[in-house]
Amino acid sequence: MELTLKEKRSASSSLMKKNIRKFLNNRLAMIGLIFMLILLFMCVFAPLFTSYDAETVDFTAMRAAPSREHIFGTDRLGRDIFARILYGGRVSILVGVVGAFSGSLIGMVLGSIAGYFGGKIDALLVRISELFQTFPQMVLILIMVAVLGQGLENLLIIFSLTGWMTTFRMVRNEFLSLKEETYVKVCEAFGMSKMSIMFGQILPNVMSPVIVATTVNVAGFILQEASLSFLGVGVPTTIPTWGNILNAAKSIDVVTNYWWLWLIPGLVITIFVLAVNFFGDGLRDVLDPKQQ
Amino acid sequence: MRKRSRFIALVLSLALAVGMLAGCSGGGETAAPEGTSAQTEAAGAGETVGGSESTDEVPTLRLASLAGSTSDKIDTSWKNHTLQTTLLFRTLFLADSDLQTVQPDLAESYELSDDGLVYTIKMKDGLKWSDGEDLTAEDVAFSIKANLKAAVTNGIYTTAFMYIEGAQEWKDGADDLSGLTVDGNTITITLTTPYATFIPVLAQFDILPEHVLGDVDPLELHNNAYWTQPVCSGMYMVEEHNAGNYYVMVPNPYYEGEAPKIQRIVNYWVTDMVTTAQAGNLDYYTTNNPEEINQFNAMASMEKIPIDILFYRYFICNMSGVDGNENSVMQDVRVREAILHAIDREALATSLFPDLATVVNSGVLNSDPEYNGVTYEYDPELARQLLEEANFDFSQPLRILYYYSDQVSIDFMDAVAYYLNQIGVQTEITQTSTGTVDMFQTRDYDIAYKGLSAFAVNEWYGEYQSTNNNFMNIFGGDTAFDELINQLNESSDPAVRSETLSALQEMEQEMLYKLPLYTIGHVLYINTDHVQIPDGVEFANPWYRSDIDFENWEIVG
Amino acid sequence: MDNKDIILDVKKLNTSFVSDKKETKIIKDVSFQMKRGKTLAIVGESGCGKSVTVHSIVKLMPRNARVKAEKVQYNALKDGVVTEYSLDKMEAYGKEMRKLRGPEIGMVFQDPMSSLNPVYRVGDQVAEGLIEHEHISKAEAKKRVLDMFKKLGIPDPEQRINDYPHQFSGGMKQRVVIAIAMISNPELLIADEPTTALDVTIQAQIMELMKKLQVEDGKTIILITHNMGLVAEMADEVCVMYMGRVVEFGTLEDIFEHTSHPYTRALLRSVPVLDMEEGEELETIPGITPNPADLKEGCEFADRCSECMERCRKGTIPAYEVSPGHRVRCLKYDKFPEVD
Amino acid sequence: MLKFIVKKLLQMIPMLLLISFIVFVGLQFTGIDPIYYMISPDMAANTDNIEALRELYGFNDPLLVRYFRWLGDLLQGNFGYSIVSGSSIKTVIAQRLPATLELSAFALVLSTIIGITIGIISAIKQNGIIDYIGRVFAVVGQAIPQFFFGISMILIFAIKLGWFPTAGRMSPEGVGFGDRLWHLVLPGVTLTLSMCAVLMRYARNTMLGVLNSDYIKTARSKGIPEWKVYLKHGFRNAMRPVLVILCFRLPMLIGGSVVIEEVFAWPGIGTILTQAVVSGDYPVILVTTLMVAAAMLVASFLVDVLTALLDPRVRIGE
Repeated sequence: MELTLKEKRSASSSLMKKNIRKFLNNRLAMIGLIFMLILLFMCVFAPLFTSYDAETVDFTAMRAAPSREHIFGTDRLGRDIFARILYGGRVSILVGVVGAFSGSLIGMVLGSIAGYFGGKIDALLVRISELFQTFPQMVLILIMVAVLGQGLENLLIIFSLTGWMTTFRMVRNEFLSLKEETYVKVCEAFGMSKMSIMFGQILPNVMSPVIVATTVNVAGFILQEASLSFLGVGVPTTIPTWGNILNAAKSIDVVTNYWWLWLIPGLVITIFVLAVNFFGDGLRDVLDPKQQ
Repeated sequence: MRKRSRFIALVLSLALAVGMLAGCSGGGETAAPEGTSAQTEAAGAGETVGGSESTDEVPTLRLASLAGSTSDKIDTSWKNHTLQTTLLFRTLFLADSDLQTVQPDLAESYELSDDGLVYTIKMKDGLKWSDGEDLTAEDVAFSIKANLKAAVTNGIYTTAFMYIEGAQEWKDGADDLSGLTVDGNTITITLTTPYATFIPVLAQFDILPEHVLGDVDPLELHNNAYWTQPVCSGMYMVEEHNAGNYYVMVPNPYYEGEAPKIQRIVNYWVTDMVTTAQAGNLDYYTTNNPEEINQFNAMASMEKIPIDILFYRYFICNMSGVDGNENSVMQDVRVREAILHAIDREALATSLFPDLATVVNSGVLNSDPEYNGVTYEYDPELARQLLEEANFDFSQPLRILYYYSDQVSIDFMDAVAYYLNQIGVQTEITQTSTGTVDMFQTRDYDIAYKGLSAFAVNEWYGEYQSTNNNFMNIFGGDTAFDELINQLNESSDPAVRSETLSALQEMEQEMLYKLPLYTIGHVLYINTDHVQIPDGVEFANPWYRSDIDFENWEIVG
Repeated sequence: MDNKDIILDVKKLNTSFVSDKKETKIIKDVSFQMKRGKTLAIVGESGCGKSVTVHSIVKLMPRNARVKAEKVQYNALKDGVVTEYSLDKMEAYGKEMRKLRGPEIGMVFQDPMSSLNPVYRVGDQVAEGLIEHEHISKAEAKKRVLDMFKKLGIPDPEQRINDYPHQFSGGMKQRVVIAIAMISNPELLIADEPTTALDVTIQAQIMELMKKLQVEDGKTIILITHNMGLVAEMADEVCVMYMGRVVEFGTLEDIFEHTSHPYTRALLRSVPVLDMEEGEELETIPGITPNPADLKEGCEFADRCSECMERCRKGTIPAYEVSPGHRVRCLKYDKFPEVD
Repeated sequence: MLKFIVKKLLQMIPMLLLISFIVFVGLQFTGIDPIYYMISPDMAANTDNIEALRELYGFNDPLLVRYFRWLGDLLQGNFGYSIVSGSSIKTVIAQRLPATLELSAFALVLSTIIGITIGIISAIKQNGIIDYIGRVFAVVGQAIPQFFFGISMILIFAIKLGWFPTAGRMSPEGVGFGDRLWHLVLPGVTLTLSMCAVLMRYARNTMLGVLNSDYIKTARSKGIPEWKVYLKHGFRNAMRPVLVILCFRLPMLIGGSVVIEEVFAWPGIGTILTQAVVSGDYPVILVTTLMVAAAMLVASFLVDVLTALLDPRVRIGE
């Protein structure tokens, strides 16, 4: 019995509805999503929430404790920390998102190739991905920073180069099993090009785990950016990022006497990453229940 | 049977793995026991020196160095001095705190010919190195000659020694340095042109032992293992060096001067000065870092002694190289002036470097009699106007380069970016880890933030000299300043000197190749609970050697 | 019938699974009595709750399962004395329950490939239960294992007890699993689709082996299967389940000769018969098994039933006893006495 | 078996060579002129001499020549010199490696014990209180920036409570065990906790998977006590993948503590690597990378051997 297209559609849309319902019922995931959206909204529309900007120096209010004027206090140049967190969030989140997406893209392409063609190219790619994976990530990133140099663009390149392995593995494994499926054989028999079979026919079926992995990577890269900026090899300090705001906390003086300089940005990063992780876990429950 | 073979295999592979790790880690295994044995050695050493059971009971002065990438050797003393190197190595003369007037040290006396070209220096008799070998005029000759060929050295030596007759030939491979002759314990140095600060420079120049270093290629001198346990000429010598951990200095038995009262000095390699001091392990420290100053001020036992030194912070403008490569952005002097007016230097100085920084408007300090009163007021309107007059392209970011990595410098650059932004100038700020190459070779910037710890004001102006190896790449070998600079270097007559300085100041303000910002003072901290310094000691720039009456420092409490 | 004849008495067994805070009923009011020394076959399509039923009885259930029953009683017979055990009142992994597993009730699972622990030698795995319950020495246990292996027809047992599961073929593995179940000489053997994962020829060997055990040692066997051919060959009594309910229960003859429930009939029609021609088509049951979570009231089979009536879709359908011991849960038989 | 080990070991050599070559070439392409790293801006007056030094060090030679010279030196145990400080890299590493190993081994061992124990208990008592706490901890642990956590620890336990030192590996001259342990606690615990989260999650999931498998049901059907089911049948099987992960964590012994070292001013490999990256000290980067790579290959070698040993199904290729 053939299912009509309409039936198929309604089946998939009811599945979608069911998934959405399932997601809405997941309290942690919803909390994560809400926090994520709130922070994202505040960062994107920062001027709505603060009259300060991230750069204005005010020597009359250096390192002022949180007050009504500066709700999160000011930093060493009298810049409003609340404003810096909002504007810095733009860059940090962008780094995380772009890094994770381009990493996933690389992972998908390589994974498709390895999984579809198999054989030597597969073995080689798997070997490379293993190498990348076992290398302590911080060391790997540091080496790449040494090779490519510092800077926002380079950081994005580095993140994509170090963040493709999870996706690669997933896509490859899925491809290995999916390429034996009848519909792929049929496509091959029809003489469809390999490219369109790989990316047009098989790839859409493995998107769910990829989306989940990408979400989790976004959180990971936001943390990495913060760590790198903390080490002083991340984004140039004149661009406010969450990591750069925290970088100031390196000295004992600041840790001891000016808690708002590091505690608040630290908490913001934690909350945002936590929210993304909750969201990602919720997505996983819905999209990819096999994975734990 | 199978079980046993599996077990053997497991043991084998584990052993192999451990072996690999150990092999790759470059003797990491042995390093730990080394540490412990060194400790017992240290305890033993304590016994011989102090005659007591434990090292704690020998009154010890505690110093510390940052264990950066170097923590296995004492930094070559031809770079900047530290208290440690001034105690280990001596120079021909000992400078007073003004760094200009000198008293005899290794040398007994010197004479200068009337034309100001020939120095005749007489060495003291019976000088000895810490290994008992004689310290002679030959060592002095060796040191000067080696310095001319060394790769790592403070520029003040190179600049001065290049005035010696035949210096270039010697560098180019001549058999000898013709302007330098040794006769017994007399050294004769002939200059091509007079050089006023030659003796003060000699008062900073450490003499190194020819009998140890004679065969070493001067290019690699700074890497030599000598620096882990150097043969010394100073009042102390290195007794023991536990690389990465600490080294111990004890009085040099061959030192002919007054024996110091402090019997033992330990220098720890540490990762952070503040915590070291907080833990009570630091007796002497100098800094110009406002953050550290904050922390040290909070320590009750630390006495604060401000030191006035000549340490400039300024921007250099990337004009054009000798290769003809010209940076069009900075060519108009109004652009350069606008930058000075755009930045509130006074506010920056007082906020970022409270009590430390003083704004300058040229190489001449505002407090000097030669100061001509020119100021660059904070005036964004004027700055903007100047830029517009100069047809400045506001769509292009101004590229700024800096090499300091401390937090205050980062803050400073952020503030500069903000100020320039206020007048509509976009900025692109790069922190480089390779100041030299990026500043003088790559030159991919418009202005660069730089520091200069000057021995004298001459050094500031020396940067304008057309023959300056580094700056000719930036100022295009402009010869405009040369005559005045030579005059300043050569003349020791105060009136001429003052006149020359005024003229240089004018010229500098007209050219504005360098945008002066401020000078930064230094602060010295001494743990007065533990150390007592004699009355009347005057401290000079801690990067130079001067008389601080160290013989009479004492450990108390 | 008294306790000597009835080895297992199950009354109103209900099992549900909790997931996402929602409870889904899987087994509904299952009741049956199992005669000592006989073979009971539980049949039905996959997902009908066959396995869950027996697992509920022996309490080997995942954590999110909720099992309720009016009565699950196991009557052990030893030297003519009956001991009653109320399984429903025991803790799942408590001492009492554990004492029954092995010595009284042995279990053979569906997939021999995964039923054996890959990292231990098979001999040790078989001996484990023995040592646990009888506190005998390893050497003695080994002897018993060897005897069992011989009995189950595992060739070269001295050598093979030292092998690992992966060194065995599927059929041999299943023999090992049976050995594990039988080693403590239990009276009741529960075989959960013991041959589904095996080749047809091996299937026959295994079933023959089980038949032999039953006949020679007088074991009671609960055989879970969806293979009606096997049922016909093995069973004394048959329990047909659909969507968590017993829809028909009776002797082999009742079920095969006097087939009553429309589902049983459909099921029997869908079974390949040995003399069937190649290419001859089997009848299939129309529609698909509904999702237990989406079930509406009325007869669970109503949507797929060709004889469905209006009232089939209302309330709970009771069971009617069409002849002694032959119960059918279908309104077609509502003139017969209702039983529970 | 011996053949197998030797074969695996031999396979490591080309990998190491490849990694070293890639990094070597990569670093050359940065346009780093090593000579200019040796001399700070204030000390670079003698340009002619600097040119001479460049020639002396053979920086003008072709890439391959330099690579093989470097490799040859390395094989002879000459690790070269830091171009920034001139220190012998061998000496520096000999000083720093024990510090890093001390810190990482402490954290690795502790996090392994804690992570696996909690992970396995969580799996056994799924949805129990330990599972709940463990999961919350794992999620939060993965979300807190390591350095932020470290700084908080410093503030609370070193500055406010004064129980532990704020930084460093030992008091100057203090090499006693107690003193070292006292310094090790804060960085060690911080690193442990951050390493724990992932392992805990993994151990829990693996154990859950094992507990859901049929042979656990078989084991239970034998009537053996639950603890035997968990330990003998569950743990033993869950251990295999967990051990594999543990082996793959071995490189962390060298490269896993970079950030923590920076926070606590711990004089280890991580801090020199960071410094080397910041200052472009490429010989140091090279040697450090190679060490981590070696550790990594040793790890994957161990994994191969361990898998072969622990799982009777994997037959050792003769």
